Amino acid sequence: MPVMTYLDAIRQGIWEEMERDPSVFLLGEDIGAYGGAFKVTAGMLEKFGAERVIDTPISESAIVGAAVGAALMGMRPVAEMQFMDFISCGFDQIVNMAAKIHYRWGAKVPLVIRGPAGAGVHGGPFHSQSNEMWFVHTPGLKVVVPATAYDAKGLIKAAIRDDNPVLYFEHKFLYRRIKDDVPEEDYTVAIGQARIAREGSDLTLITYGAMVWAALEAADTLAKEGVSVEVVDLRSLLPYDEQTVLASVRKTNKVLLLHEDTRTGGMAGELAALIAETSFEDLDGPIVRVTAPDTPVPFSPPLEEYFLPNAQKVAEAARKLAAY
Amino acid sequence: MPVMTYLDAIRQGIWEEMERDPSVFLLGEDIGAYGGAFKVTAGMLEKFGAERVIDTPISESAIVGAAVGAALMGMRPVAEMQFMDFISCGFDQIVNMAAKIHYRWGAKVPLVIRGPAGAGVHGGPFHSQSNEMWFVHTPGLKVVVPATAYDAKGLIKAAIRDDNPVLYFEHKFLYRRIKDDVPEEDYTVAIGQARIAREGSDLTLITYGAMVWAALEAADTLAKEGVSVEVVDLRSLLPYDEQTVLASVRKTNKVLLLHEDTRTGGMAGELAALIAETSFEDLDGPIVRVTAPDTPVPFSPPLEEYFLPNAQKVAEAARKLAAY
Amino acid sequence: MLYYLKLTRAAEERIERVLYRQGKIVGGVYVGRGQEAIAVGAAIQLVEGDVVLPSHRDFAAFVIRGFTLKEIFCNWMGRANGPTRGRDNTLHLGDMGRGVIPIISHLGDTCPVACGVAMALKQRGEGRVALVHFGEGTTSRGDVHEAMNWAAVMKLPVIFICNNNAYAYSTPTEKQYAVKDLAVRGAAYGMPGAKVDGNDVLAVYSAVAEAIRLARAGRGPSFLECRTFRMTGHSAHDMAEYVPDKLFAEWQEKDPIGLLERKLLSSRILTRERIHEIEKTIEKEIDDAVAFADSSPMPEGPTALEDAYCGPKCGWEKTSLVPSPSSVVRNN
Amino acid sequence: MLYYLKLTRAAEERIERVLYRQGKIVGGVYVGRGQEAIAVGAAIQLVEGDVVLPSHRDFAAFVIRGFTLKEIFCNWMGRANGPTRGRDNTLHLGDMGRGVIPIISHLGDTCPVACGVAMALKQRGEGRVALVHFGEGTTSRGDVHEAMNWAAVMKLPVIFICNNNAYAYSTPTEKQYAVKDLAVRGAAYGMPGAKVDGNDVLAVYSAVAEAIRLARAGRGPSFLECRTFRMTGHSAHDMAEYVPDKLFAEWQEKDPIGLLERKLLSSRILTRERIHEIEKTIEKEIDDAVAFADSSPMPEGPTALEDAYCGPKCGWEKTSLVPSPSSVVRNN
Ligand SMILES: Cc1ncc(C[n+]2csc(CCOP(=O)(O)OP(=O)(O)O)c2C)c(N)n1
Ligand SMILES: Cc1ncc(C[n+]2csc(CCOP(=O)(O)OP(=O)(O)O)c2C)c(N)n1
Ligand SMILES: [Mg+2]
Ligand SMILES: [Mg+2]
Repeated sequence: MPVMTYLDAIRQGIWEEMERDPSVFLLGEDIGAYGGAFKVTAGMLEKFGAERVIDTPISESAIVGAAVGAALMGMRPVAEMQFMDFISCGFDQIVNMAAKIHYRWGAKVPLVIRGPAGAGVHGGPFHSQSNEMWFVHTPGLKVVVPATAYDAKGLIKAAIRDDNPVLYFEHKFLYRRIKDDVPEEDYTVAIGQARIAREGSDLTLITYGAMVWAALEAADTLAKEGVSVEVVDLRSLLPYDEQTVLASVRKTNKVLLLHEDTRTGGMAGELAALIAETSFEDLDGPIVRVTAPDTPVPFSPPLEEYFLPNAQKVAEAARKLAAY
Repeated sequence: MPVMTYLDAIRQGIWEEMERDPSVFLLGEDIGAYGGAFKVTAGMLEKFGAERVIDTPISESAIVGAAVGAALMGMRPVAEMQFMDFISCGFDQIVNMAAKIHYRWGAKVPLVIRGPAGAGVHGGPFHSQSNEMWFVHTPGLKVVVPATAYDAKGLIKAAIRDDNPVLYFEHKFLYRRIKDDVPEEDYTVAIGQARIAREGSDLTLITYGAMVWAALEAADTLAKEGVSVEVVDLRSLLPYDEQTVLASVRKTNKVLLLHEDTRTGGMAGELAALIAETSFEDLDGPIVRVTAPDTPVPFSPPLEEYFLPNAQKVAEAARKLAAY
Repeated sequence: MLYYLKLTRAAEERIERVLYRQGKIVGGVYVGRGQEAIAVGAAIQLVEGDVVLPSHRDFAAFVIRGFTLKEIFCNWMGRANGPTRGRDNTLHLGDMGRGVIPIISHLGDTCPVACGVAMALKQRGEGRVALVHFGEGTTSRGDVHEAMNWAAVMKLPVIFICNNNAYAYSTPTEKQYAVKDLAVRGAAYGMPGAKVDGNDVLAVYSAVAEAIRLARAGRGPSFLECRTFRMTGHSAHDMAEYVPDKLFAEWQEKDPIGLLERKLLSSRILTRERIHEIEKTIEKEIDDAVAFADSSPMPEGPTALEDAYCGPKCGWEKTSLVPSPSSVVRNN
Repeated sequence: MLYYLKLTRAAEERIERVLYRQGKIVGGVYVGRGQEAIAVGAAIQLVEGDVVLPSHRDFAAFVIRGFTLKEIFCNWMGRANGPTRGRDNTLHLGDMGRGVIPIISHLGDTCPVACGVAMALKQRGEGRVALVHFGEGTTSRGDVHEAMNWAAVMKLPVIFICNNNAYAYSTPTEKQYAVKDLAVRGAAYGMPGAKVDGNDVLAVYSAVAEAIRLARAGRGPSFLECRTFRMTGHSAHDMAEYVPDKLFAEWQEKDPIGLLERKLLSSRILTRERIHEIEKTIEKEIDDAVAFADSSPMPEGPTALEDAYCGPKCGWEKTSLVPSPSSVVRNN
């Protein structure tokens, strides 16, 4: 199996879907001749032509709205946000137009909104956000957050084939830092299915996105200390995989929830509620959260480092919980 | 003490702040001559003049942005969203401009965004939303949700005097349905402080907004059955009152979380995480959620009724939990 | 066209002044009294494959595109067999088979959607167009701007029709924009912009015809400002006390139905008798539809949980009223 | 003015071509090479009490309004004593005492903010103005539209300046808008709109002067489209291969600094020697500021937790570099 970067996996996934299905097309700012700010769409204009790789004005609301219109017409638009931070400018079209059409009058709205999210590259408060929760809290949307190249490709394909609006969060820190095996044959990763990234028996660490790597590193550290950590990579946040989460909790009886996103109202809360409601008897300790604090993402490297969770912080929390 | 509707209490609170502080002014659609879609600002144009009660074009993003600009200049704008549903059109200015300025360069942004939210009046998917969580998940904002006339007045005054951007969610179902004692003298209700709406010892029911009334009704029912329910009215969602919540949990050892908002990613998750993390030892049963399901708010009365939590549904869940 | 004008007037009168007061319609009620000519003059020239995105006051667009009165009344009355199964209210009715995309309440949001529709239409190359209506108050929203600019840049077959009825809720035009004619906005985006007498259905017809001709020929979007007047409150609970009586009186003279009637009578295309017949047919159609809707079941509570997503459990095939996808376009 | 032009050029050269490559500036780097005349010609005529909202390429606006080079370099380099305490990057520097509101990355968002500033200024009635810059690509955002319309309706003292540098990242103007001159947008909102040679600092000066005169006189907003060219990539990592070499060559001829230098020399206002002196002073100022910033401490991690809210625990008084609130406006 070829080894491939996270970025190339996304790119290849889109490419193959474009080849497979003529109703798939791309729209976004600077995605054509320039190939996108991070070059995810590099070469696509040349390959698929200006009718299917469409550079747009700086109009995020129109990007989403137009994607909805095209989707209603039977197309499968894949819209890029140059940075996921700018999704707030197209927010209304996503949560009110795209998310609710099927419920209201039954039309399909198959579209994907994708782009780079997350911190770790000193992008400052406006190029580093983790904005997934606004959408996880909006019924009618699906939200996916791949952590590996394999999942990046499998999920972009699943997202493009899905008949609902899907938000696809790429983590810009992983783009060129992560490489793994990506099969040559066509495959998808089902939306809504988590992955056990590492098996363990003492404690379950549930996370997603770039933090999967911090979790795995922490699990390594703890393994050396004799603590066996199971790492669950959610992969999809909406819908999320309750079964896999609860099965792991039943197995380890202790839960640590981790995300890069800020704390209050974050995904960890949702998971805590699920677990505390349905697996109360299985718990042998408090449900612990490790998250970013409740501030914007600061720019300067020492601040950003302090702000972000990492393997050390996770290991420390896990150690305490394991000893509970 | 005069008895007053929830709506009049808001109106009086704004009125008094306008009288007290010349830097307070209002902006929004149809708030002047018309007095606002729900008449919250009725009479204000006549009293305070067109310089301080400003009808705007239909431009929610500019309403918020202009409020930020005026706030930076030392004013205290109070912006109305005709329905809180339309806040999605001004979303970007709230979460990126207003919320982050103080953190980024230290300037004060004292502004209030207020308007009618919530369901129960057959408004359909676009006039019934509970959109508080998008903002609860945005550091830099404050979010308040009064349930009584007393709190409505006290919180609007506190919001106007606060030096941060505050989102003030009025529940349109309560506007003319709720009446209670409102002191004549000046008072505020501190942002971030919950209220014990009813004392009890067997079970804690935590909620906010219109659901406080469903909770109280359910508590009445259960009292007759010998179950003593403590009802915590959060009043503020960001920051929220961890102390009061945890003290009540320590006392009753059982928790039921209730909100009108949809389930996944809702406030109940945040509370569950807090409690499961810090009060694990105090819990004698699962943390139970009663919420709206994960769909848009449907229009037709039987659908809306099915969608919304109510006293019966709460009582049923509480009964089970009490028996756990 | 007179048929559609009168049908709109009568049906909306039933909704606003009868059913609403009887409590049979709950929630918001918005009608297009006085401005019916715009939707009629525009929608009537659309052909199969064209798509219309009406505003909240463009009742006729739905009927012309083939929505039956039964469907429409069932929806207004929140019935299980309405096109939204009771999930959404008013004229929030859509059906891609009949080329109708309904508004959401968030004003202006359909303008970018129209652009996306037009992108697909343009790619197909069959000369089809998208036609989107919005109020003059709505032009203040950023989405309208993004869409008009976008359509001009991409030379899309979109016709932007501003139903300028002089008020946005209580807000008069001078608090909404600072130009005399919104029509000038066309030039600011690089598309034709024209001011049209929105009460004259024939004037609307020919202005839209020209815009459609350009669009079908691949010459891009147009903007039409149709001047009219909202001859009622913003919604059924609004008495419109902020509108000077004088204005109502003035515009009453220019009523689009009266205007067309006088033309048809004086040119002897129709007789008074024939008009009365039309009126009677209409009353009958409305009576039937209302009776049908009134005896239709309300939705079952648990159906509220269905269909948030499109998937195998999707319940839309259960909706009984939706006819086969071909659009039924009646002309008159 | 030559001083500010040259200072901008030299300081940004240091940032883009030295410090960035040395890894002393991390994250995004945007400069205004070739378009310095706009910020200089505009900001230089503001007086105390006016407020400027620069774009990401208006370096000079900050210096003219009294930000020191030390503050600016400290911020670029993420130092604890910069005006954002390391929280935000690039030119995201603000200080109400000096009448500067910085952009956020979300393009166009400062336009509505400028309207709010102008509402406050208008209420005070002291004839002060707000001046907001944005790129031509930014005009496609809904917020710019909402703001321009709003300012026109309320007759606010706002000057909208579009820095039209022919590209928005890789996107040329013909993919951004479909008109020849964006200046026509003024008329679409009911405000004066003018096209200005953005490379001629004197032309900018007089066009802005006229707009300011109108605004101070209570005659509302203006829109100026200043034509220029981005003589570099979009940001430091962008090689701008999508820009034809020919265009760079063409615009090199029209370089704003060369243009002003030639004028000043031929009219004998300045000598070559004097210009060299200015250049030397500037190099020295920049060297000092960079040295200062380089030896300034990085922020302590835990300070990341402070100041999300304004309250008793607010830490801003600790920032050492911010001078007393009066604005230091140097003219040349
Ligand atoms: C984004 C948004 N803001 C506010 C409203 C509330 N609202 C509903 S209709 C209306 C007036 C619309 O005026 P106009 O566009 O002129 O259309 P008209 O009703 O006159 O046909 C307003 C303010 C809304 N629906 N959406
Ligand atoms: C809302 C939004 N969308 C996209 C971006 C990404 N972006 C940053 S600068 C830029 C180009 C801006 O072009 P223009 O307005 O012409 O300004 P210039 O950079 O040319 O000065 C883009 C697309 C952004 N910052 N904000
Ligand atoms: Mg109107
Ligand atoms: Mg540009």
